[in-house]
Amino acid sequence: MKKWLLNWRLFSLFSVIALLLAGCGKPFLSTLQPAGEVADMQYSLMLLSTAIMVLVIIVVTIIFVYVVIRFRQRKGEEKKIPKQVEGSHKLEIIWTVIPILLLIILAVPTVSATFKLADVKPMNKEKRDKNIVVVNVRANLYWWEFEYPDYGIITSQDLVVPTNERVYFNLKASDVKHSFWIPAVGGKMDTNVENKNQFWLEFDQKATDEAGGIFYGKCAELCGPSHALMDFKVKPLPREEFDQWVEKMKNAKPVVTDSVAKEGEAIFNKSCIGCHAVSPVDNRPEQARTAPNLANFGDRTRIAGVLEHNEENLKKWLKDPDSVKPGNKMTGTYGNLTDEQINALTKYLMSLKVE
Amino acid sequence: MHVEEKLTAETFPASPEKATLEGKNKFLGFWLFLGGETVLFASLFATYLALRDKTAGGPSAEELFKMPLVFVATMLLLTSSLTSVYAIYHMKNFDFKKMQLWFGITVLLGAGFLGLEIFEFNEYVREGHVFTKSAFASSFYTLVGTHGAHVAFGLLWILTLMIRNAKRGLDLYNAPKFYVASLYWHFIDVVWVFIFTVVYLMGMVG
Amino acid sequence: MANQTNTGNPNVDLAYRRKKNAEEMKHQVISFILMIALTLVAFFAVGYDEFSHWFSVPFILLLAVVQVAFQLYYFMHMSHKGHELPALFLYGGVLVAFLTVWAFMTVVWW
Amino acid sequence: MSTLARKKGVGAVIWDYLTTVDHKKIAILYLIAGGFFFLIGGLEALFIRIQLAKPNNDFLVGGLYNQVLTMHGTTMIFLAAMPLVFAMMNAVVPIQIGARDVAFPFLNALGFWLFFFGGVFLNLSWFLGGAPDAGWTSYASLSLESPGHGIDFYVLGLQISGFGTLMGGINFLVTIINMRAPGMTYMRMPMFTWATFVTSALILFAFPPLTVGLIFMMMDRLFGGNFYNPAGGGNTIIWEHLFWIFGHPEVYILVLPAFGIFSEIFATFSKKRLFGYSSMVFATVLIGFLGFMVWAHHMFTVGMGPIANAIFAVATMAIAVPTGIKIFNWLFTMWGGNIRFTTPMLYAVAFIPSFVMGGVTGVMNAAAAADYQYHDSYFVVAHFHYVIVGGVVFALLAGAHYWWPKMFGKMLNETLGKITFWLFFIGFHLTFFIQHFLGLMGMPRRVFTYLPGQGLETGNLISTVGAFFMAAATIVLLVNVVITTAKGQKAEADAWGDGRTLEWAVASPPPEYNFAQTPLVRGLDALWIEKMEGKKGLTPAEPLGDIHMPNPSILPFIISLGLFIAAFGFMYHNEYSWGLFVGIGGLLITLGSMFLRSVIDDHGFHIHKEEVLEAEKGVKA
Repeated sequence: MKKWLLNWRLFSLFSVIALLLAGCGKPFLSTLQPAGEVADMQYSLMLLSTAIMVLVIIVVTIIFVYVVIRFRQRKGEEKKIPKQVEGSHKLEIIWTVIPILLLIILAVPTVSATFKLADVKPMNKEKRDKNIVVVNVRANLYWWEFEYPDYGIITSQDLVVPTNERVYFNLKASDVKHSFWIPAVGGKMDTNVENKNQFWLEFDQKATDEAGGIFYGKCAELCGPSHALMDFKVKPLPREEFDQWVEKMKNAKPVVTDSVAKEGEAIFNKSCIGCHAVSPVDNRPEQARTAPNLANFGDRTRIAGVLEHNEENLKKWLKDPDSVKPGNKMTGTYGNLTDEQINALTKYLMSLKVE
Repeated sequence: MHVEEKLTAETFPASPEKATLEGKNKFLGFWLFLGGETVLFASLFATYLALRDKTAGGPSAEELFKMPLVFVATMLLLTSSLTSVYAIYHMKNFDFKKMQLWFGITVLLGAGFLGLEIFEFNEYVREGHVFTKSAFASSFYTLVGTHGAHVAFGLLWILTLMIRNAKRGLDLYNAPKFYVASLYWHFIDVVWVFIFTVVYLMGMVG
Repeated sequence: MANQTNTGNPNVDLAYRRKKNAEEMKHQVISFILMIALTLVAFFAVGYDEFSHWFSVPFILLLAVVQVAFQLYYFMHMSHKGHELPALFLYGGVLVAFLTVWAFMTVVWW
Repeated sequence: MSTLARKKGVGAVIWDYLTTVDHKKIAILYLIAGGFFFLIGGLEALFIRIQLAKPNNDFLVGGLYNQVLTMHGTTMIFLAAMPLVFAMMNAVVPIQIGARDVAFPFLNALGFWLFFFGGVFLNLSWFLGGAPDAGWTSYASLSLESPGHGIDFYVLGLQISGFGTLMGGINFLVTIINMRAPGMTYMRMPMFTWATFVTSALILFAFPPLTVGLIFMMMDRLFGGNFYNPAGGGNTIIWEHLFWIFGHPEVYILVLPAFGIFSEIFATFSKKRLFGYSSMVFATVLIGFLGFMVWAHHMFTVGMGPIANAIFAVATMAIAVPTGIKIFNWLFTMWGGNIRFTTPMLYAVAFIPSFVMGGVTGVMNAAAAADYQYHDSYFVVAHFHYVIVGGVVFALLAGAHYWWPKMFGKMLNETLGKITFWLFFIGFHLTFFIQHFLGLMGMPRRVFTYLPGQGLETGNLISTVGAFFMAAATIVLLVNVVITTAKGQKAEADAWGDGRTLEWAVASPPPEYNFAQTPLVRGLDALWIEKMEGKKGLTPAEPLGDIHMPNPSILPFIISLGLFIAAFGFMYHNEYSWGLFVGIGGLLITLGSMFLRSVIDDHGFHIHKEEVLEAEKGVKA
């Protein structure tokens, strides 16, 4: 019996220590450090449900521990036959009614929050307010495209949004199903193949600053070998800066001065331009946009969504994409490149900047 | 009562299908199976209803369906349901010959139905309504085809029973088998009632 | 045995049973005729252009349900004794079936 | 014909098991096959945890990881948990209701062989070009895109084993309805029998949608269908609905028998009758019923809209009520009892806090708006492992220890049993508790790796350590089985001394006819009543006589083999010309065997009164 208790204590101690070590996760990723209206709403629902559930656990544990200690068989009692109790209506009613009440307490805010989070009326196309930012998210095998239909610009991998206002999203996938999730900012929604989903998020300025100006986004639906590597980044900006960014994007054109980069541009225009665009204004239909838009490649924080943003990694990625992202669609679309060609391409790509 | 005992009209029980434990088990087990089949067909119906407008450029239900053909097929199958009731009626009266006769008519009517269905499918295929054409085509052929497969299986089953027992007559070993086969046949009819209503008739009114 | 022997005289019982079976058979023929009639009405309702489909679709569905009830209760004897559990499980199946169809009609909309 | 106490060669034993229709031998077959797949699934789990032990690990990368992850889930649910549940049901339920066999012994054998061949087929994918890689849920867009034959193995293998399960379900329903001994009313049935009853009903209604979903996927992948292909007007959400209309009840198909097993164990080792028996029955039925109303809570983020989400959220929460009733009833069964901490009881006791954890996170998941955060994150992984391992696996381990003496006639070693328990218990919580927090900290489900610097390292390492504890526990269990088989202590009829239900009244292992005389049941806990009245055995309901037994048959094996061959044929028919012939040939083998079964009369045989007397004497001596 003592062994039992000891193990329990050790176990709980261990889990508490583990928790302390892990903290509440990183502010740019964790749902436990909500960074916007949606995440806040979900976080408070989590707290409420956790509180109710901890209450249940405590009640069960108290009875449990008491029963297990008090009614264990003692020496010399092996033959004792306890009273055969049939049941108790009073008790049974108690533990039917109380859970029902607890669930009602949980159900009401759940339903209300569910409807609030689904309120996408303001993005209605005909009556849309001019100031409302709408982003079309298109998920592809291991990369994300963000199209701003009202501004006519496209970016990939990096989502830029204004802070402290609701941003509305159209979500869809172009190959298999994915799921769009920015844990710190709000719950996910699937990007389906055959329809468009809609929802909204709000990015809090203060929380953005605390997270270092960037949030991590994830794909949350198994989509193939590189599902784990299908990350994207979110850069929330104050409204003014966001407007400036939009202006810059509208007029952005690649400016190549360096001679090596010029070589790279030549290679790019031969082997890559068929899929990748280098201008944020890409008027091709979405079926033709089969690869990420690289207009602001030089400004990004990650290569291929996962590697640190430096030339070395870019070279590695260009040389053998499959070693970075197994199953990606770029592998085998261009011939073998010499080291020189890769150097040139790297220079060129790194020079693609908007900001 | 031993299952192979030779019985007379007098000693034959009123509910021969449930007179032995084996019979009772078969009877109940088969009804439960029909409960499961209900869900199976419901899934097929549900999918058909969700996909019936997705013709992907192929012919639509309204352009396609041959109602006179469906009407004749329906009449054949409905009648075969009645003839199998007659067969069981004669089984309960311990009249083996008449039972065989009515089951024989049932099989003929069922074969007629199946023949019409094959003819119908053939017509549709000629009009470009092939299985791989669209979601509508896939779900249509799967739903109606699954029913058709049930009819075919039912025919083989009843035929096997008739031939196997032709020489030995009725006893408590085979009576439950005949009874259960007739239940199956009625169930096929039940499913068809929904198919002609939901697929064909609703297909004509949209 | 489920022989329902009442008199102890097998011949009398047999005669009684035959009569009962014949009577039941008569009911079944009547229900068959009704089923055929319902089918005709259903085909007619669809063929007749005056009815809007808001009327004809629920109407033919209702006819189908009535017809299936005839099949179940007359042809398959579901009202007879010993059919309580079959009925329970069949209606269990019908419930799941209904839920499935309902879900596919409402939640799968694109 | 009696096979009692007869020494046989290895070949004869194998033939005996290939042809057996005896529910007790089929139980052993299920236990061995299920146990084998459990080891495979466990090994796969271990591989997953090794890969995730540190960030950017390269032990299992990309597609291969997805195959292991898919097979882990599929194997554990369909090929380990379900058959092990069936092993318990087969070993116990017919005896618990005082029957000599199940209603359809032939179908029982057929069910096993279908499951077995389906499972073997699925696992052969490892050697024939790669396993399925779209997760055990195999969502349509990904599974249609998946190259190679992995998903075809999934589709065909699960169809074959699914038929087996459906047959098992119908068989147990009929057995419980029709074969109960005199006096065994519905409200006197042991809880495990009740759980089997409701579970079987769920199987009956849940497996057809899965079958249909799989047929559609087979059509799409192998025959050019358009059910899930948006280009042809298809819709991938249909697969999700069909899968979850099956998949949610499936959870209860697994967990209700677990509840049943624990109900038996709590009562036995507290020496008390189950507290609130009628409310337990009611709760079981209610859980089964509600289990069909809530499937879409797996799809909150699909975009069904707020109305559907709200309805399914509230319906899901409602299930917590009957489950709560059960938890408290178990606690109060122990209350005032005389609790003996045997190995099965340790599992039962540990089950309560573990399962409550899984249950409450279930309610948290039901809160739709918050679930947008939990969905497809490690929080969900933690939740369902708490339910399935903390509920089902604990129950299977408990049941195996509890009924081992009944099935094999020998007691498992208690010391080793307790070591297994502690290792497994600690390992389980170590592995999965932390995963709740990993999920909340932003770790999506089914990722083969994670990057350093995202705060996920410690949690994953702890989780991996826990997995090794569970592996160690499994090894101890295997050692225990080997030692017991070699030189275990012989078990008595009432092996634990506190048996309450009918299975403890017959010899361990039971004779092939179970009861020499069908017993008369006089109340709940039939054996306990007799024991309290000081009687040695049961009150018989019939005089001693010849016992009718079904004949063994090889046909179930051949029918299943035919489908196994057919599956290969159809899978390869697009690439090889022989495919279609093999497919049709396999189907012909199956249909031919069914035809033989139909036309060859099988009246079984009788064990004569004298033989029964002889055998019973042997037991008593």
